[in-house]
Amino acid sequence: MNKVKILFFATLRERAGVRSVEIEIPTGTTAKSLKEILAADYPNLSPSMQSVLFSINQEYAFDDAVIPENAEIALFPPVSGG
Amino acid sequence: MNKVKILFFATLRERAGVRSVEIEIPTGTTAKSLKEILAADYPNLSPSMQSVLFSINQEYAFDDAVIPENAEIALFPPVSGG
Amino acid sequence: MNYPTIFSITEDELDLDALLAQITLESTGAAAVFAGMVRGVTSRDDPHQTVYLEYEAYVPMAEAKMRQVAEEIRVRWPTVEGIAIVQRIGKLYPKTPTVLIACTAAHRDTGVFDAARYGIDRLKEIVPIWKKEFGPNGETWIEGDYIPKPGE
Amino acid sequence: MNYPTIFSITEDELDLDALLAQITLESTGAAAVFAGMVRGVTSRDDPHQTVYLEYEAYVPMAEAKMRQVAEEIRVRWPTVEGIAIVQRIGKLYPKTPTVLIACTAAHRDTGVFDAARYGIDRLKEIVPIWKKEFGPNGETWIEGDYIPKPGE
Repeated sequence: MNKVKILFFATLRERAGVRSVEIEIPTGTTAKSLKEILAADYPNLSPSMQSVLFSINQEYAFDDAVIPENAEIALFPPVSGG
Repeated sequence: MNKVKILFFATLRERAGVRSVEIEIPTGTTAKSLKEILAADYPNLSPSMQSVLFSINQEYAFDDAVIPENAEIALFPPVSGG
Repeated sequence: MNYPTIFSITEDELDLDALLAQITLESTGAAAVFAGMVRGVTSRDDPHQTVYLEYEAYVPMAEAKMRQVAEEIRVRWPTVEGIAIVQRIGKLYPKTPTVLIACTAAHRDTGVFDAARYGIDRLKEIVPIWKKEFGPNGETWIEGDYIPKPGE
Repeated sequence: MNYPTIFSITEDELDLDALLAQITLESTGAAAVFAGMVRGVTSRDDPHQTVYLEYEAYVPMAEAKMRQVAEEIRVRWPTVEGIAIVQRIGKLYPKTPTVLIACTAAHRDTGVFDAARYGIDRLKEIVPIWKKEFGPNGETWIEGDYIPKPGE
């Protein structure tokens, strides 16, 4: 198993109801699978899941990325700084 | 006669040796004639006279402009602000 | 030559004069700066009023992406010397400067204006910062529409 | 709508934050600023060093021409709201900001960058200001090469 930290920002944070959580996932889990796990754990997230951005260790990551050991994951909506 | 104030800036000021002077010129004098009068009064100005800029009452003026009564005239090189 | 690159997320008031001084070198004669401010009144698209904005950021990733934006600027405009990218976060009221992008170069005809423009455009695409708008009739998250591609 | 237009010749230190505040309105979300600084080292064209520059201006005409530059900006970019044009004169050393041109607008895609660029280009053409350069080997007047046309 692989223990990872998940951070939520903006709408995702509000929908999840938490800023961060640590969970254990099977070794070899992809970003796509992790999003499915989180959608099951936090049903309120689902409206945001289609356009959600996903980062692994502070780099943008895409569906087939494999989550490395002890990764810091973040989920957030398209950015709106400035 | 028309009494006018002449201001010199930058290289023109250094060559004239004065910042400003008041002179009397015939009514109806043009910018071109006034430059000739000044070139005669201040022979050191002549190297600058070809590219000199000329203003009447704080607006750029050209050779055939007639100098109005009590005008404020300025002579200066192309500008280099910034 | 080691040119200054400044990037930060801050809760403090932005200081444009100090920032410009940090990216001014003996060799730089020109700076182009973009500043973004909170609008109290928006007329275009969906006209509305804003009481304040609340900004949040994923700070370490945001600073890493700001560094990346600066590197992209250096690749595109090699004549740019100093670069500063600063975003203020927290609760910010109308007329308050929220973001500064500044680029310096020897001369003004070297692309500094385009470089600053590119910097703010890219910040709004890839730097993880979000704002929630508080208006007279409630609050709304403002979301962008850019989806980063692999390698961004 | 009466938009702010600021133009001045000053011997005081330039204050970019204060200037930006003066042209920031409830409706403005974007500012493009050009700042010019004294270069200590120039590499392009005639490479040389500068100890300091001494600026002088024909103040009332310079301020009138700055106002004209602002009016030209408003004609070309009607979306620009605030405009500030400030030139510092006197003895100015390398790295010191000497000139600021700032334009504000609702959004950044309204021409503010082009407007600021136009502002500094025009200032260097028609605003009566001159500088003398003091270098390690003596002093030289810097002269422009633009000859204003009737109506300018």
